[in-house]
Amino acid sequence: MSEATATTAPSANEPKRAPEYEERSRSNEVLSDILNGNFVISILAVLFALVIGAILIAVTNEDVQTASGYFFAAPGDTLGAIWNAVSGAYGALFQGSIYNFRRDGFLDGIKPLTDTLTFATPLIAAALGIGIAFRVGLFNIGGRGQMLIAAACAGWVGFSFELPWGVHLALALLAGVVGGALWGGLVGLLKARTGAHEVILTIMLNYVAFYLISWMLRTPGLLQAPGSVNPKSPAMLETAVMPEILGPKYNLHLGFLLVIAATIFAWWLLNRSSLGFTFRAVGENPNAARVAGINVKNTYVYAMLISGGLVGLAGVMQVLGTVTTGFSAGIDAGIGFDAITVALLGRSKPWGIFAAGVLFGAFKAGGFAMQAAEGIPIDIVTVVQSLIVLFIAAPPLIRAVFFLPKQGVRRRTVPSVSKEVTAK
Amino acid sequence: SNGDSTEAASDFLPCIVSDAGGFDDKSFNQSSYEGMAEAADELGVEMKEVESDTEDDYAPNISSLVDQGCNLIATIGFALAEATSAAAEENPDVKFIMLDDGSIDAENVKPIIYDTAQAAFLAGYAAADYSKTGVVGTFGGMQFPTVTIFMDGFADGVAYYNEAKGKDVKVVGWDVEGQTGSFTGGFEANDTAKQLATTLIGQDADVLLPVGGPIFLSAIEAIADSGKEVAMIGVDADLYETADSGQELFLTSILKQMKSGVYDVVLAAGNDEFDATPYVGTLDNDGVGIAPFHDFEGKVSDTLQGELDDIKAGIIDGSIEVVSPSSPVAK
Amino acid sequence: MKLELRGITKRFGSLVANDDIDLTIEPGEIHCLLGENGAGKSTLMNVLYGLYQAEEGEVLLDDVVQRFAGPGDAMRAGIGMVHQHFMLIPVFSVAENVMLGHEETGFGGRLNLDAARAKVREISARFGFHVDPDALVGDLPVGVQQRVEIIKALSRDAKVLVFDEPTAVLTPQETDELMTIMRQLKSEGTSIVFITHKLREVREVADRITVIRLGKVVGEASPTASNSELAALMVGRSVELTVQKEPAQPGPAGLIVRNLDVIDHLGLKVVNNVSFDVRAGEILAIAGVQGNGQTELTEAILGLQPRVTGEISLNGTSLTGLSVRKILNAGVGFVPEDRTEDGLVGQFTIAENLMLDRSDRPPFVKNGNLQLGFLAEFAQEKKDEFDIRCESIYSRAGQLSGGNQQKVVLARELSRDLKLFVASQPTRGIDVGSIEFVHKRMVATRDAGIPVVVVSTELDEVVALADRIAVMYRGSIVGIVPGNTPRDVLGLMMAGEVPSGVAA
Amino acid sequence: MTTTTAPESISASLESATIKSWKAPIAYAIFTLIAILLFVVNGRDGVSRFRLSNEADVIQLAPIDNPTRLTCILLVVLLIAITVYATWLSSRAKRVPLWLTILFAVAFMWAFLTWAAAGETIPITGLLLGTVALSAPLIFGSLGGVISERVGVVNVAIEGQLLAGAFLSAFVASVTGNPWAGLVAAMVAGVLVSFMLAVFSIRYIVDQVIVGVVLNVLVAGLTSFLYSTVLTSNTPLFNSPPRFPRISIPILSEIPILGPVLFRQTVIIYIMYIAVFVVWWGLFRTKWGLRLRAVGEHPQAADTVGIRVNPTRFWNVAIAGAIAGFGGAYFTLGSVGGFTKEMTAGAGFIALAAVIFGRWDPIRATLAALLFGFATNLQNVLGAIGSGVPSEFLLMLPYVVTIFAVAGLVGYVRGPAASGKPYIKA
Ligand SMILES: Nc1ncnc2c1ncn2[C@@H]1O[C@H](COP(=O)(O)OP(=O)(O)OP(=O)(O)O)[C@@H](O)[C@H]1O
Ligand SMILES: Nc1ncnc2c1ncn2[C@@H]1O[C@H](COP(=O)(O)OP(=O)(O)OP(=O)(O)O)[C@@H](O)[C@H]1O
Ligand SMILES: [Mg+2]
Ligand SMILES: [Mg+2]
Repeated sequence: MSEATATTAPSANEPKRAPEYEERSRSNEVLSDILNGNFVISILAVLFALVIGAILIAVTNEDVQTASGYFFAAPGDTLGAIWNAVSGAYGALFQGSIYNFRRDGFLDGIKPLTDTLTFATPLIAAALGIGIAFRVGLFNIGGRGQMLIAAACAGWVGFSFELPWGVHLALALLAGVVGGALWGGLVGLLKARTGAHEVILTIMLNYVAFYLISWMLRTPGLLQAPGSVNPKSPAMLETAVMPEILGPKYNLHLGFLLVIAATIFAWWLLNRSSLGFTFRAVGENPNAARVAGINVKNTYVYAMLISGGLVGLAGVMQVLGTVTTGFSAGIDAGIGFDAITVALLGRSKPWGIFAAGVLFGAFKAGGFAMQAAEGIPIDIVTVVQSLIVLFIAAPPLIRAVFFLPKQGVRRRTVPSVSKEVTAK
Repeated sequence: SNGDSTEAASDFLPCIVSDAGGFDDKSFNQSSYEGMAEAADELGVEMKEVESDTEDDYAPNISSLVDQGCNLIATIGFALAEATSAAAEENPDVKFIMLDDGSIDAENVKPIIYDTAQAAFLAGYAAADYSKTGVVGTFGGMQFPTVTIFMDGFADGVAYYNEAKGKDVKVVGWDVEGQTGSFTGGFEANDTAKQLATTLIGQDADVLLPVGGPIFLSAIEAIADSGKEVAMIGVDADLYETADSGQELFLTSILKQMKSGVYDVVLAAGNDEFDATPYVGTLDNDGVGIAPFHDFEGKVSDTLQGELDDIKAGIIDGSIEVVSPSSPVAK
Repeated sequence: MKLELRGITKRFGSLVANDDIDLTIEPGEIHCLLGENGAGKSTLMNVLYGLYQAEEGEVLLDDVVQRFAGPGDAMRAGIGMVHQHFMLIPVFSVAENVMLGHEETGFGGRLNLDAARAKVREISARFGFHVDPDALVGDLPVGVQQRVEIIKALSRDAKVLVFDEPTAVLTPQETDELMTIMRQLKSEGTSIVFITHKLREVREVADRITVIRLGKVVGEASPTASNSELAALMVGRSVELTVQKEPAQPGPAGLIVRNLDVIDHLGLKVVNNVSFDVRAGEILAIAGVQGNGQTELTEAILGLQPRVTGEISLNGTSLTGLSVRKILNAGVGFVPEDRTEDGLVGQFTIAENLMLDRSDRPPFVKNGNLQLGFLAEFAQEKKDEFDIRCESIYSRAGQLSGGNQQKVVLARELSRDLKLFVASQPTRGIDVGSIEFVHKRMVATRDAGIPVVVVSTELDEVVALADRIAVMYRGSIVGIVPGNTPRDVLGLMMAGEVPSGVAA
Repeated sequence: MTTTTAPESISASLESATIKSWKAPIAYAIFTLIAILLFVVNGRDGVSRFRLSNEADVIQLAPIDNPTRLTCILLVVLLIAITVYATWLSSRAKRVPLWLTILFAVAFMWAFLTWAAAGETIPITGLLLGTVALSAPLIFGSLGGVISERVGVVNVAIEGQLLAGAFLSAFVASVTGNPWAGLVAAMVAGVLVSFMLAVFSIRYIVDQVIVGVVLNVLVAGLTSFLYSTVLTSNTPLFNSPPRFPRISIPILSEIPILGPVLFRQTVIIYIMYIAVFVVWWGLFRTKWGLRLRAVGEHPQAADTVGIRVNPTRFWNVAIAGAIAGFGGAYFTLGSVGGFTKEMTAGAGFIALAAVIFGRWDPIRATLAALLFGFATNLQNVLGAIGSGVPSEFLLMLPYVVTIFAVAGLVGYVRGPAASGKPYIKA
């Protein structure tokens, strides 16, 4: 994270004329970022969000409400009820996402952690796509549509062709990624050709994709399972299903390795490749990029193709990894939208997104246990997640809340999604 | 049947998973939940419930319940079929109730399905008989078989009426032949649903059959706003009894007795009498049916009830065939 | 009104922009502030105007200490300011811009636009401006926009007026008009602070001169001081003010432009039937008031304009209709007019900016991979060669001062294998020290046998650099004249007049 | 030295050249082609009846009976004529006027309705009435968006403002039994979301798009959570809001066609009419609007004339939230009773699209919202009269229409210059 460079002039009298500045490398900046408290701030932000979640859990808990009715008679009851409610909830969250102490043995107990990674898998893939679009200055709200189209393409290949092991999976994967890429690329193309705003296009295409897939799913001969009247596809053939990488005991599938590869790819693309260089240039200053010979319009198309492809990868994970028994029009499972939050939390940087995706995966995995064990609506997880993003983005707030010392003026660069090329 | 239930029930934990509609969908999730809650009460045991939001949630929700020690899990809606099937295979000692899907054939899964077309047929006949404008309308939430089966039966009932009486009552909002019609695109009582109902009323329909959870609420609003005399037909439960408002509008309701269906199975399981034979609700076993006319008693023709009884008998004995492409099949 | 600044210190983070500055402006005097780029002149004025809050020090008006929470307070106290960067809203009309902040309103907050129009007309009449109150500011030429800024400042009857580099975008004639207005205001008792980099203007109009360097007052100078004395005081060393160059050794024609038309998005011919040649080893300067088609002409050469007709060829190969990338690869170097908008990516590091227009080919890219090691060496080398003052080659380009930003652009463009060099306003807004450097590099480029096109609105620069001068007016070339053409002739040509004896 | 050319003022206009734009004729041609294929080649027989009055109306207009095939052919000929004319205009480098586009759109729509309604009746008033109703939350939302973005704060949080408004209005109106209290609560809810947007984007300088996106998620989570834990615990008490009644405005409501559409509405719709006018008038005619727009275009310029940029932004974002909150109240007090999870179902995003589509102008944004409402309701009507098209394709209609409109007609748009950029003072 080399974004915040504090201007340190060695001598106050000679603000700009002192050429002998110390050379600072990028790794030094990452280090100084952590030392300057970014890491601490992140932890505290998560903590603060959890505290607010706890308050919500406590005030809506029936036992707490009953006990608080006679609070002054027996305050211990209320406090006890609060403790029970909150510890029960977060305990279940932990047990559902990291380690379940109620299971015998480490191998069983650790299963929740693998579930966390399983849920993180499509989130990370989609968020990488959205993050890359952010870096080019494009706001891709079309994750849902891109995932649906990708899922349909991958699913169709996955259930209709009998192909050898390996080939089948690869082909289904390819079909899905290409499908997502084209659906995303369509946005890029329309934006480049007609100047239409990508926010409108992606929102509208979400609905178009949803209804298109819904129709295909209930039309015999297209995606509907033969012999069934339900709007649902057949199950994937064995040869197209992502193998479980830790054995049948765990749900973690090959997709997770693919997502690691995708993260490395995205990192390479953005930081080490020529195309990524043009992406970032267009994202930061499309005018200068244009003057420097970069074809801005084509860049939008490429960016949306890649963005759609990565989001499509998430759709593929859904049909070939998570729900392999046939999909319906809800297969995107809201991941297209959650991924926006993940991309923002990860500051549109590949490894940041990876980390944020794992965190959100943990919340998702833990949320089920929390609901089942304590009857707490899973929506609380959404609340906590969104608060985390808000708080991490506003370090001064966290400093104020936790009475940390103020920092010098630092300006944070954020993915700019509002810049456009001036029409000439 | 309550006598020896106590010790069997002591460690009996019935649980229920909704589909994306949630337990307040004024439809099958809610009815099933109420059925289980009543049974749990009766048995004197706790129960657990979890709601699903998305397709991703079904399998994890079921396995979380297994983790919680549930020994009977009701899964609601065809969307949960695969997840249920997989969980049932993995956990042979946990019993499952699979509502609205008959595709699972396993020792520990009891499918509960309903041939609602039969009841809807009666309602269609009644609507056609009642209609003064000669137009009746229907619309649905989304084009799912559990929805269109009502619309098919309804339209067939109208057609049967036309044939029997030599009339020409028209159905707007659903075309059985082409399987196309009016849908709101979701199961929310929103403005789209209201406008759809308004449009049907604008087509002169004076009986409306809204199919899909709470969208009948939108129809009530639309009728109120239209200022016309329009009757409604409820689905699932007798809405004259359960709706918070607009009771006076219900000509009748098409009953799909999910509450009692789930109740019976939970109670049986609590008493160690679980069996996996599929239950198909029909007119014959009163799993489906139509509600009394209540306030409309005096407004329908005197002969209607008699005719309906005859038709019901005809359907039961097979002389009248009611088939919908969406009719459920149990394996 | 007498204005006094006492002990003003203003910091931006760890950078001290103003360091304990004292300044007194007597009633009815024109006080010039001189200093290099980044010396802290604008900052000081912004403190005075209430836009910035100083860490230390106080502002006194007629010996009364003032507390300005914002510009509103300063304006109420009688301070007006014409800002270095236009503080006009392009989508508003002139009248709306002028009334903004002290609107007259009717029922329900309804704007009284008529009153504002009347005010604009009244002030226009008083100072001989021709400004249409209903014109959209964004549609006006910069010279007129500058007048709108002045009208804005005058419409509030300011007793102290600050002019921060108002002449940067004016023609010589317009500059002269402004001087007249300043003298007129002075005679009415208004105190004026005048900031400019053009020493000629300073000596012409100033009553007193204060020189600021590195945030500190380094001395006062009298208006009779010579240019080189003032420059030395500003920079802290002696500066060469004239460009040392040998006579040109022109070779064959490199760039040939024939019958070039450029049509803008409104369908106006902003470049109209322009033809000229530039020979290898000569500098052709394109002079003219801003907004007469120079920008579009250079952009057309670079392939940046969408609607172009005519022929452009370089060393015999046609450039017309090629993409920007192809034109750059054909060996055209380009310094755009607006370096922050078009020349640099502010969020990128200096190193990244140095490879900006070679982001698809060796040596910076091999097989789609960035060659970061090579880039680092290259950037370090250029940083030293071009004397780019920065923390490191990984500093953000946006954090550099204007002069250093310009050096980054020059370093990038001049380190390519050039067949043609096109520079638009290469020294706009940069200090004398940097100007000296930029001019030297441009002459060196010419001497390397490369055709050079320089667009400049500064006559000083045009005269200093050019071997030949083409003057543009309303999209057409009024005439192409030798480099030693007298300034007054050029001035007339810039106003569209073709003196006899000049080939049109 | 003699001069041969007289000096002219710099601002005098330049020689103008011709730009040929083929966008309009191409768009027309595509639609004409669709029309020929659908309405003529695949033409239908029968009579299409457009009903213009309801039984209850005082002034009864006779329904228009269009012989389906003939009407379609005539209209398609008109479409061809317009396309040819537009092509001629473009070849002469003349602009295709707006009225031509409107004429084209009307003719196309008429042909489409005639074709779709062969042998059926289309209730025109019903179609339009539904349009107004379905557009209402979008219009409120887009007005909120326009104000917020005009003052320089990108408002992606419209969805959250609508949802919060819907939630709180349902709750408060239920508990108090008074829909007016609910309306006030909706404003408060919208303002609360706005405060979050303002605090995080202005005070803590978090990217405005990020805050907006996250607030949507936060509000969705929070309202769903409270719905499950609080509202459903006692639905009659907490979630049975009384509705506003429909008020017919005397005389106005009897104007044929328009009367029933515009003047037999609930008070929220009347507030909407006022809001559209007030926002438009305020933005472009008052001191408030001038300052607001100045802050959104060039905050530093506004600062230099003594306008306090961040407070201006803060309070106007709050106003935007209040207006969007009204839209939320429409869901629960104006339309169908009761709050349900995520009941706004993306209306906020459509409103955001309307803001951009309407180029940050309240009137245009309103028209964009109406277009969307019209397409949605057209879908309803066509589904009900049985057009034979699969329902999903009809449901897609509004979205596809929007894509066509944005890509074909609007093209590149530029928002307020400083929208999305924080103003940081030194
Ligand atoms: N949130 C994070 N969690 C874990 N590691 C991270 C995170 N963010 C960055 N890193 C580490 O930093 C390195 C660079 O990450 P990244 O590509 O995201 O930054 P960058 O793109 O190089 O920064 P810039 O955009 O300034 O070039 C990675 O190799 C990774 O190890
Ligand atoms: N808002 C700001 N934040 C941080 N640094 C600033 C800011 N404004 C100015 N500076 C820095 O303060 C110093 C003084 O800037 P200032 O604009 O006063 O210079 P100046 O003398 O007006 O130069 P010029 O002749 O280029 O206008 C420069 O180093 C500049 O980079
Ligand atoms: Mg990076
Ligand atoms: Mg300055």
